[in-house]
Amino acid sequence: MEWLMFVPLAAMALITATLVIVLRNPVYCALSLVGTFFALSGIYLLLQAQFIAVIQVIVYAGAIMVLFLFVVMLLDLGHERPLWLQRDRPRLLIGVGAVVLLLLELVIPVGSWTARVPQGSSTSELMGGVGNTQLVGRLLFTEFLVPFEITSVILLIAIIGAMVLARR
Amino acid sequence: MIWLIPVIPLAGSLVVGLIGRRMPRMLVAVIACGAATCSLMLSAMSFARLLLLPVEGRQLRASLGSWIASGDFSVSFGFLFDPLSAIMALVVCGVGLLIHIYSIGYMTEDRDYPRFFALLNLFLAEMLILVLADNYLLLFVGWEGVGLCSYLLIGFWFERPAAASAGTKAFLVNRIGDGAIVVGLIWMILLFGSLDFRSVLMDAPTVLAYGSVTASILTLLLFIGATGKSAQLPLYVWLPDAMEGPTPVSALIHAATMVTAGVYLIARSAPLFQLAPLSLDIVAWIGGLTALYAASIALVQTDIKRIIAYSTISQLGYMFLGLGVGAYAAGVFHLMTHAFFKALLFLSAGSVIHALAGEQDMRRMGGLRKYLRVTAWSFLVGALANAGIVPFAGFWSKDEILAAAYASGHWPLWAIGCLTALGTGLYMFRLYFLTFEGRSRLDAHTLGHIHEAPWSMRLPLVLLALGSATVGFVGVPPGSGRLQQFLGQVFPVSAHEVAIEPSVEAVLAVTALAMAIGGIVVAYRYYLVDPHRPETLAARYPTLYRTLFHKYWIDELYDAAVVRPTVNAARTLSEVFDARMVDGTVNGVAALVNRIGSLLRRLQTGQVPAYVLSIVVGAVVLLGYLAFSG
Amino acid sequence: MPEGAFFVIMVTKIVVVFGLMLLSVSYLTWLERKVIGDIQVRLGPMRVGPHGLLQPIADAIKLLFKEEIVPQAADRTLYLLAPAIALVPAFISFAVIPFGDQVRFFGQTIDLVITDVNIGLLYVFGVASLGVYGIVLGGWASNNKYALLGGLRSSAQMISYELSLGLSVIGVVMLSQSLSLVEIVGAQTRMWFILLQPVGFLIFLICAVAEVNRAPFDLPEAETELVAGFHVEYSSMKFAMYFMAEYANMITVSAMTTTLFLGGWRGPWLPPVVWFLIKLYLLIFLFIWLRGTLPRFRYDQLMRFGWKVLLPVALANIVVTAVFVALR
Amino acid sequence: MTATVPLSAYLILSAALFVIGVAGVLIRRNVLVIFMAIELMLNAVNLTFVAFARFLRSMDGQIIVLFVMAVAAAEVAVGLAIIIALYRNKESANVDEINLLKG
Repeated sequence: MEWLMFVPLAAMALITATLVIVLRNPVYCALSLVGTFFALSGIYLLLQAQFIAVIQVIVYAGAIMVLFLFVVMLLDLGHERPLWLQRDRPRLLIGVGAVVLLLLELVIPVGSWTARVPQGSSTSELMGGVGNTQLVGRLLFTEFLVPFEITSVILLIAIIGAMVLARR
Repeated sequence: MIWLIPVIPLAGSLVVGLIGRRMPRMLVAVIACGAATCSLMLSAMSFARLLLLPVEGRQLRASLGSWIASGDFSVSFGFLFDPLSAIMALVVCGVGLLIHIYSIGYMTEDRDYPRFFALLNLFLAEMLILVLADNYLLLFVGWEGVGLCSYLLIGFWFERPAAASAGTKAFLVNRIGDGAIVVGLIWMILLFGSLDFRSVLMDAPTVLAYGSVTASILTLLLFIGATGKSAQLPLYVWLPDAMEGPTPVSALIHAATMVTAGVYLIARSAPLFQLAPLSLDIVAWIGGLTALYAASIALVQTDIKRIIAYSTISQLGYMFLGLGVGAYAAGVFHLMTHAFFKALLFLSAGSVIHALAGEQDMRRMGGLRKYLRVTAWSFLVGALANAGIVPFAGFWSKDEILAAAYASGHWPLWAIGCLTALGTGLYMFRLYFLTFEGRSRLDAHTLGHIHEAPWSMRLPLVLLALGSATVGFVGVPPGSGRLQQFLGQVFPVSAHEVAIEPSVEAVLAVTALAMAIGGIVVAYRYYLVDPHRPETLAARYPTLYRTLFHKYWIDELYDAAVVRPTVNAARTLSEVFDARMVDGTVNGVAALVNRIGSLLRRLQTGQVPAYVLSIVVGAVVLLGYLAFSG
Repeated sequence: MPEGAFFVIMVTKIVVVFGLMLLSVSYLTWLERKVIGDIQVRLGPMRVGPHGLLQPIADAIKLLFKEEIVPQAADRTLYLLAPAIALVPAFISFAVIPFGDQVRFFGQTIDLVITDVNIGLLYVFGVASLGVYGIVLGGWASNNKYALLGGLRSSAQMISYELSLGLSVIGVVMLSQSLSLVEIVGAQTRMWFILLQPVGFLIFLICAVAEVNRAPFDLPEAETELVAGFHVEYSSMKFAMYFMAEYANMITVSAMTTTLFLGGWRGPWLPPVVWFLIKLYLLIFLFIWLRGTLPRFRYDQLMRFGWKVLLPVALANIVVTAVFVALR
Repeated sequence: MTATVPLSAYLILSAALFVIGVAGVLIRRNVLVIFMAIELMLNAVNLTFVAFARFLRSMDGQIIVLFVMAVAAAEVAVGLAIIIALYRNKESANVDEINLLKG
């Protein structure tokens, strides 16, 4: 049952992610990225992280990507040259090689790690009783209160910084 | 509550030090004195609480949390208020407060008024940390803190080269002792795995064998530190020079409180010293010799503050003598009485100096009693107490030390003590007679300006005089007075302590008293009745006189043996090693970096993708190592 | 409840709700034209059917048979996709809004809500935040300067007002202690939240108008300056889809307002569903009324109003509510 | 409910997404697309966090993801502002033409 959901979502994520870096039109890139975010949101639901899933949609798809689209349209960027016609072949080759190696290195240890995963205190039942959102909220305002407040400061700084940078 | 005792003066110091310059002077004085008052009241309240507790459990503790925690080893910011700390805290706060008040009048002309009070408060805080700490490391914090304050206050008038160099001298000489303490503390951690008084002193008998070399060396390291801070042979040289500081500083730091830190350290570590009879003997002998030695120098000096300074060294010697023969309570008792009468002497001397607009040479004084009545009377009380005349404070405590020395079988030390008592009576009253009695040797101009000190200076004098006269009675009868009983639970029962026949004790007391009175009589005959006789005497024994006058040429000896070689070596290093090796290396490194930089500059394309690529390649290598190495 | 019955009930609910919604959308166009007509002292559509009641059907037929025009320089894929992207979020956010109490039907207890998600409110916001894509992409894909400007305006406007929209309901969430719309309605048994959260209600209403791009916040369309804005190049059914999206959004937003502030389906005497519809249509009437009366904001006024008035007031409202809740 | 999809599946998916992001940063020339690829990498890491949160039965992972999102939002705001400022100066969004860092 879970595989039935996971495989399509994972496939969608991988395909749209690939499209992000392959498509030549930035607007399509952005839309593909929105697709990736949706797929990830679905996977989060599968992982019983409903709150994160919705926030993923609201923040990433609803706000961040709209901002991206806004800028792309504002700057009216042209299409890029296709990858295979770009100059600087050696760097491209090194890059692709490095990326393939990176994938191997990230994937190979997975098998050995997952065997060693210790099972923590159960939250599955807790989530059924109290709800994911409440759990997140409770943690956020108790244990992680200081980071939470710092985050708000970071956001404020970012707002001010963006205004200072972007004003003419 | 007890943690507030040091924290309040610390806060006062911060306030006065940071914003004192923008405050009216009155407010500065109120804040500083208020902080001292608060500490005194808190100490008194804690003392009262202590008295209400049953005798065995008389201690209060407060922990402000952990300071260092590393594996099994941990040190906390903890304070301990037991009878020993209580006596120390009360003395420090009480004398400290009086000297704060005195300073209001004494420093009133000074431009750096707020700085002075900030430092005074800071000193108070550090001293209280020292005496209230519940572990050696926190004690050492206070120890270093008072050293720093001492340095800053000796050099308070840093425009004067003498003051600046005196401060430096004090700091450097103390450093030798401090170094020994650090070594001792590290060794203590290795031996006990802790610096807490409770665990170190409780474990001492099981960890260290009686009379073992380890115990001796450990205690001697602590004692070396104590000789530095408490100005004992051979590290006493800084204290006379420290008189360059303002007189309240001399009274507070270099007589009543800081210099007794060494005594406190040894008294606190009594269970350790108890295991090292050799160290105890060394302590006793160093103390006794210092007492005699300093008293002999004091006989011929002419600067009134210096005489009192040498007297301080001498009295500290008594205290160490007492500790060394196992009479810890007697040592602490003498510490307490000494704090009163020595502060009194210094403040009276300060009052004289104040009145004479900075004159310190007593050859140009005389007959001042007519002009400075309060000062003269209080000085006389102080001198009597210092000389050990019954019934003033000094008599009781000194008598107890000498009795303990005799009782423990160290009769040579007892003899030295008695000889010192003779010297003490002599120099103290030489000082008194030359300053306050006889004919005036002042010039007319100074005479016109002479005036008694303001109330803020007179009040502490009177209070301290009262204290000097009466405080000795807390230790009466000798050996089993209220103070000794109060302190009794802190100190181990001394191996030396032998019950002494009352009749023998009476004989001993009368002997010491007779010596002191003899000194006074000699002083009277030589300096008041026939002022020319000392000169003929000096002319008859020129070598002895000059040796004493030049303080046995110890300063010169140190200068030739230590200071000058060090300076020369430093100069050589600075000219050869610094210029060639260090500068050469630095310049060479800079040149190398420059050359490498100009090569690496070519890597800096300024293009983000190139940077990203290198980051990724680095990440791949690193991750590869992590992934495949296991 | 057996699996099969559950499935049947679910499908029935979906079909009924969305069917009704489509019907409402088409008749809202008629209603709007009638009401605006009344406001402007004219009759509105009168020809097709009695009082023009068949007018929506006529319009639908007309739009269906019109020619599809795709501008030559347009980005074809997105041009075709954009209206659908606009329409879908408008409809699916209705899925979590409760429109009535439980009813018993053929021995089954049925909740009159398509699905009760415990983060329903967040779901609605998530979906609503996607609505902007249809407009922005449509505007961009048309490759028309006015359309692009309309799209850009729309994205800026919606991001700005979504903030205040979200903040204005936090008071409600704090009072009801839940993000589930069913529970929020349940929390209003004793008192509607409009009485406890008058400021929040006002902000929510204003932002809601801005979110659905209705007058006086209809800058993305702004006939007089942008000649209809983002959908200037659209025709036939795709134009109709934008049109439907706007009305569907209006319904959703009104339903949300009803649920959050007006006690949802609660009311005396009448059946819950009826109460729900009464409140819904009153709000929709308010929307139309606003369009008929108020002039359009200028763009800078709109931005300033959103950031410098609504946002601070919404924040202040949260603080006041928090203090109130904490003291309770 | 037992998880039939093992943790490793999620981790592999996350690794793949991350690598796609890295590749995007390396091969693209458009600053905006590079920026999007960075967002992709962030999301890949988020997926790891959520997956671990599920399988280690601890909410901490989800909390971290929230923080990552907040920081990502801040990053996007500032980043896009920088890009706009850059575009004004250079009239280009091609990273090859942006070499103000050249030493």
